[in-house]
Amino acid sequence: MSIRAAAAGSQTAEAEEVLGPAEARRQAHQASQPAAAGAPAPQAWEPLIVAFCCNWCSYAGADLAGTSRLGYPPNVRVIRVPCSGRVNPLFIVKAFQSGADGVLVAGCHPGDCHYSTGNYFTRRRFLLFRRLLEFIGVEPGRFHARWISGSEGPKFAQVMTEITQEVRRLGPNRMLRDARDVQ
Amino acid sequence: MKIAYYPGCSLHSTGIEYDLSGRRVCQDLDIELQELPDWTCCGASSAHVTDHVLALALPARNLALADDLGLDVTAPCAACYNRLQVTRHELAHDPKLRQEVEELLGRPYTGRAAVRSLVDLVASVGEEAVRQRTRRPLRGLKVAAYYGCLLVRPAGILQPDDPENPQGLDRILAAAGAEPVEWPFKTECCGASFALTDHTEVVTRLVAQLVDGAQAAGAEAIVTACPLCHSNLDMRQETAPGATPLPVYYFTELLGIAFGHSAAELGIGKHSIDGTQLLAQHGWSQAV
Amino acid sequence: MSAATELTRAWANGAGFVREVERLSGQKVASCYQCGKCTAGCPMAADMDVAPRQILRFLQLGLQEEALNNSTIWLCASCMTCVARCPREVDLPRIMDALRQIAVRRGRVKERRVYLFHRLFLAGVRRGGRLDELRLVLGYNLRSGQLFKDAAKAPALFLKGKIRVLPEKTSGAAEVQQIFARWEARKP
Amino acid sequence: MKRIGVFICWCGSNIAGTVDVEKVAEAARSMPGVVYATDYKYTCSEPGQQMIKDAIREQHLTGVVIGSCSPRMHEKTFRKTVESAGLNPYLLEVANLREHCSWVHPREEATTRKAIDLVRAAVAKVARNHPLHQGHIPVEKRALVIGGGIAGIQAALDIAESGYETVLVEREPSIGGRMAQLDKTFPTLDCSACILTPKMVDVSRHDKVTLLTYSEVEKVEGYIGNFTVTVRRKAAYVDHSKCTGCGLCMEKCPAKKIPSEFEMSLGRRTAIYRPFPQAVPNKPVIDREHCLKFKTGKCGVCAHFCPRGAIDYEQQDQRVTLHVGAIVVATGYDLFDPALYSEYGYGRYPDVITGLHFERLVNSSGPTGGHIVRPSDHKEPKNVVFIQCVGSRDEAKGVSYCSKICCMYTAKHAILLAEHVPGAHPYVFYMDVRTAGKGYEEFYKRATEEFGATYIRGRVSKVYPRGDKLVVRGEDTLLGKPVEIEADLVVLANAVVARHDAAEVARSVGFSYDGHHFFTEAHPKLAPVETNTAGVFLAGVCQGPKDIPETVAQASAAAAKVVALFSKDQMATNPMTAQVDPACCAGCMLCEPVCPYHAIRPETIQERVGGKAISRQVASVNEGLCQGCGACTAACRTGCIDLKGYTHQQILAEVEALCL
Amino acid sequence: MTVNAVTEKLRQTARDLLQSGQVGVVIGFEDGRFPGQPRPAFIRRAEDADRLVWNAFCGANLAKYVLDYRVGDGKIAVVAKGCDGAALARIIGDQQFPRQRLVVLAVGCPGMLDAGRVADAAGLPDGAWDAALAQVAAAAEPGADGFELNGKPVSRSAGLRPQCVRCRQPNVPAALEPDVWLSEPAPERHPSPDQLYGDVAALEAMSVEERGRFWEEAFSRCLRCFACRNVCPVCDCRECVLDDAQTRWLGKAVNLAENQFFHLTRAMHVAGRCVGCGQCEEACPVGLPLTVLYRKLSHDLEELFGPVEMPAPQEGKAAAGAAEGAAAGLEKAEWALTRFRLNDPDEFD
Repeated sequence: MSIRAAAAGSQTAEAEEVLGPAEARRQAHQASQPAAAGAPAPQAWEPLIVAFCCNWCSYAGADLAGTSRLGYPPNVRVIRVPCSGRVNPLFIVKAFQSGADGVLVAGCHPGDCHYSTGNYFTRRRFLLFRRLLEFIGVEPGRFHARWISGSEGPKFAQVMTEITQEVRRLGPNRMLRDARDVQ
Repeated sequence: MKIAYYPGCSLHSTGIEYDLSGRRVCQDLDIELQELPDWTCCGASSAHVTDHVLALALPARNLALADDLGLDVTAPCAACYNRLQVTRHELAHDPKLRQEVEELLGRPYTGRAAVRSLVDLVASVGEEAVRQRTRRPLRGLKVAAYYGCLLVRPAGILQPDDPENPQGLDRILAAAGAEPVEWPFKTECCGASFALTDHTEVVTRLVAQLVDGAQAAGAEAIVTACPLCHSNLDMRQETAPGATPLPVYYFTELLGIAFGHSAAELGIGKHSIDGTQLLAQHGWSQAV
Repeated sequence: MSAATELTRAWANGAGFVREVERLSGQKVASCYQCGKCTAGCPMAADMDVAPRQILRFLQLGLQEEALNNSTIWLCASCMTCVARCPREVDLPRIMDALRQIAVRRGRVKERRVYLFHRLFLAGVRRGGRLDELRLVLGYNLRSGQLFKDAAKAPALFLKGKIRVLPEKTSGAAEVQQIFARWEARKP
Repeated sequence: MKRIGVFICWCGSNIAGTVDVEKVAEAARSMPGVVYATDYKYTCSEPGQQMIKDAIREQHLTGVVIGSCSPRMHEKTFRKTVESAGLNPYLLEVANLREHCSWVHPREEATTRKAIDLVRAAVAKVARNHPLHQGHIPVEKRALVIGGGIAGIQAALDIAESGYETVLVEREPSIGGRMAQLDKTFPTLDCSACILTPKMVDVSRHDKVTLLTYSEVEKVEGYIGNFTVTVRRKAAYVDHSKCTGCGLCMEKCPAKKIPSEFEMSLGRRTAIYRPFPQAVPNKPVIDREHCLKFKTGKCGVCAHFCPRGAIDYEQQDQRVTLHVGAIVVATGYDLFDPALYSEYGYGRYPDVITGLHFERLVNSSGPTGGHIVRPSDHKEPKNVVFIQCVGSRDEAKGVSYCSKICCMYTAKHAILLAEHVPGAHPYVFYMDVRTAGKGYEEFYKRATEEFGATYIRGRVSKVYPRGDKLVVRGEDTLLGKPVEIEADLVVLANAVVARHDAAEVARSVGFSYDGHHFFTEAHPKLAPVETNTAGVFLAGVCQGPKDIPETVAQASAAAAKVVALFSKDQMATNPMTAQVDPACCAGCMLCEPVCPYHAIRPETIQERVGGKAISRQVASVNEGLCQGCGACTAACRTGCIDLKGYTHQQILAEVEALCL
Repeated sequence: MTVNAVTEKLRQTARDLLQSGQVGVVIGFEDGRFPGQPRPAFIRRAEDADRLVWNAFCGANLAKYVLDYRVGDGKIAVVAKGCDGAALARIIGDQQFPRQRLVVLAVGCPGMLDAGRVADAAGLPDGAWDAALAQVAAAAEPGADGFELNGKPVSRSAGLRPQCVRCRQPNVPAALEPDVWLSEPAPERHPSPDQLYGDVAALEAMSVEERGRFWEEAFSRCLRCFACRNVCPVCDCRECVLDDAQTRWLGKAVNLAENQFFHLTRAMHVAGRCVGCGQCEEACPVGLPLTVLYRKLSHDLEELFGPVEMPAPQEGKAAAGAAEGAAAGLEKAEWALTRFRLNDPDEFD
């Protein structure tokens, strides 16, 4: 309790030193909620979205969004993987555990996989995994899988915008998180 | 310039304004018209409906008359022009047909005389000549230049600048100061060949399409170069109660006005739909 | 009995007829690939009983009865829109002309009034060398049983000097009569 | 100790206009392992690259991170840069600060923060990079071509002409394939045999080509550059090394009434036979099933008459093992069985035939000497109805696709009919006339205008006999009326379908096929002759319906791919491949089915357990086949198979660095 | 004490197998310290065969023990109920033990009893368990629907282990083609959807927050003793990803997040592979409802991608030798997550 109080009442930089930036952000958000109205308002919480993008379609789609200057919120961080089939569900758990508020897996449209069949396995694996996450209490809006081709720059920007909005609405993720106080 | 003149039957009756205004305008542009002596009917569509050779022989006789004069020939009526030009083309390309036609005619046919429409003839004098001859530019007059079928088709024989969107008539009218509008029905059929039969409902529909199109494009009047189109558009416009019909002019009538003639001189008073009122609004009724 | 049209018989019966149409019109009916652009642009198509495209289809299959017994060939205004736009350069109005001529020859005129008009027109030309529009209209209205069609318009036309009471005279008339006579003489 | 250098590119104002590049470089300096960080206006420029090289040498860098444009843009450039400074090219990571950051976000603090995060992730990743090296695998410069139709012949000739040994395997007694059965070819009406036969002879005489006819590929093992192929040479019961092809045996053979497969059963052959007179090799084989010697033990006429003693009833199938570096699959097609359309009466009415029957009927060396006659009474047909799309474009009874060649060969048949039979009238029922090809539309036009073919748009509903005629009932949809035709002969354009055993071939060679059993190209646009198995290429209709010019073009394309492969003694492999840790791998092989390249196979390793030497199974990746997709890594529960360049550790480090 | 018929046949078979040297060991059950709690037995000598017993308390899954014999060439015999058989099939499919080295001694299983539940149902006083349970244990299949104990009728279902209530496979899978049947195959079992998934559905009916609280509460109790993994017969990897010190997937700290990572990993790894033997829950010292998680995934996999098929027995194998034929089919066993269909459902766009 004392650490939290100290963090809420001090500069964010100091809080980061003690808690790490992700946790500091989360607590800052909590502090800004009505329940903690008494505390001085620190820096507003911003959602963090981690997106695993396959090199051939979705990463290229993100590049196209860039070359087309199609803006989307800066909350999204892309990790490049050769194929969405490379993405182990444990990476997603790890991302939530490390502080991500939302996670996206993006690959080529079924049938268009650069490696022929990778995304068919992706589809099965994450259809199941999404249900598992929801079953253990992760809100449905936090984990997404999308098919974004290399020519779908606008779709990439739109999906990023939508997901950021949705996660912002849900607030900071507390499920699966490290270093959190459980009542 | 001197040229043989083939008025055709219509210009001696329902298209008399075209004859009047055409002669007047030609005179103004220093075109000397010499009417073919003893010209006879070209047979129009009734002939080619009946027989191909007969349909060629009737115009060929008139071409032969021009040959005799040693002059090219102009036909203001688009239908006559079309028959003459098509006949000349076919006879030039088919010696056997030409022989058959000569047998029917009982006179030789050389094909020397070239055929020109009146629009073409005026255009050949030049837009500049029209501009110079214009005493009162038709400034602010929005017109829909209507070519109909027979001035442009068959394109392979008549060789218009663009069979789907011709410009000759537009240019002449623009040279006289008018504002031709861009509209999509310049060469759509008005159905004139059925104007006198009992298929008038078809004709009414086709005329309505043209008039609506011209009005939608902002035109105040339709301008034609064919007596059949003219009488059809002039007589078969059905207007809703209270609406004013669109006046229909021969292009020679408007040129005549621009050149300073009076409406009466040009026969504009003979239209079914009053053509004088619009001119009067612009103050162009009287001669200058 | 089957309601279907048997095509080999149709062709056996109709091949000569098709060849005659091709000779009269100078067109090859096989050129048409039935795209329908002619019908799409035809100003009269809405009032025809079969589409202009179908006339060619009848001819391709040798169906002479269908090709002759329709209003379409009579309603063709010879506006040449179809010719201008045909991708296969088929001169459909020439084919219509040929079909009308054959229909007349066989006494199979479906649109008798249209034909009447053309006959009166040519009769007028034959008689006077030039067309007398008043006589044509009066004659047509009389013979087609619509005596007072457009009668309301006549006085105005008359007053405006558009209708001549007496037919024009031309010395070319005799020559035209000879043309008609020679033409008639060479008809089979 | 890691010594990482970070270079933040301004990209002019493209990055620097939005991201505070100095602040990013400053932040990078405090990231773990970073010993050097700077920013520069154009990192990809000559001086920019020089700066990186200098820093690598001066700072003794062990890893480089460049924050710049997308790695899809300049990763290769920068790899070369670091390599030229003596660093392994794979000790480089690119943080995408332009396409993923400065170009899509406004100039604000959050954008610079994101740029710092992206650089941090790249630093975390590069700290876990290992030097990677391209592998090299030797290439056996000999090609195998499966199928001796025009596709296989062309591919074999092209490869052989480039100087490489080629083995052409054909399962029939002669090469030539479908094209040998055709009379004329559209749209030029060249005689098919006249253009094919010289090629058949060329390929058989080529000193680089080994022709194995009457042979089938049984097994293919190995991988690109190193295939081992087992071919079964079927016993011909004729010693072809002795046989001169004089043909006396066939003349004397008493079993003469066997329906000829080549002639579509319209002609007859003997039990010792060659499929057609121009066969290559022009030597007979004995058809055991019909041979009296084999059936009854009596006869032996051929052996008796053979002047060379070439007949050998004791001959056995032989197995030949080939080592090849590349395979061209050109196994051709079958034709849809039109008997499935019971309403057309094929099989019930002898005068309902297929297009291929018509080819034989019109061919001057065919069973009728080129006279088109009805199979039933040998009368010349006048009214002939051609029905297109028999099987094609019909999901109820046939196949969903368009067979592509039928429109054109039917137009050809109409022309040939009109040419051969005076007064004949071809009628063609069609759905659409598809004439996409040079000179094709014009050819179709000739069929209608010059040769009087009547085309009727509509599918035929039924064919039934009336007297000695066949009544064909359909609708002329242009007329909008039902029509019928009393035909003398009905010719069905039956669909092109995959070989009945196509799936087996695909499985034995190891590549995929589609729902119709046509072989699947590696990419429909950009790799149309490759398969997803490296070193295996496709030519001709086995990949999908196509006509002769397309087939020949594809065959030459496949040959070009083979020749390109053979132009190097060794093949460089992609170093970013999957890798198994055999100590950890349990050998469950669940990674095997997810690999699209069949790059994972079980391998037996020796291991010491408790002082005892044991052998056990583990998964093993063939680096020559692996394309680095990483699907296997996610299928492996133990995490014992990893992807070099995108390891578990690297990705987890990136995740953690981004979420810091 | 009388010996039931199954035990009789088991002992005889074991004796024969060991005496003839066909197998080096027979894995079965022997009496434990307490009646109603038999323990796994590893019989290596023919003279020890009489230690083997079979009774209604032999619920433990024996399949995992075969993994201890991975090294070596000799055959081993295993007594197999339905769930042991399913686990063996999975182990063979994962190529962790060849079918050829197994002699499968199949027993039809009507569901195994839990000593505590039986005692409760019969109202046995604490001190009186042993004799009473010994009496129940003596019969291989005590009464179809129930038996009498302590003078009270006890219904069979009241004493069944919870995983046996849910059981759908009382006999070894046909593809395993057992070498010996020690009893008649047990009749098919068709648990109701509620018995199968009632607890799963109850959780699904909760709000996502409530579910989150439920699982957080559960996982926060986890001691990370790994007992669930260690007893799980389908956890057949040589090295567990959770022990990978180099990649460090699972952190060392025992906290909720790492506990969740542990259990989600296990859930994904047994998804569609779990045979429902319930060993994990029995082994868990803090009573985590682990099979709820696994059954949720099995259910969803089936719903999404269709039933997980067991390979069919190979045709015409009998003459050629049962083991080879069966192995050929079994070893092609695939995992729902390493296969796909083109027309799989697609909820992503």
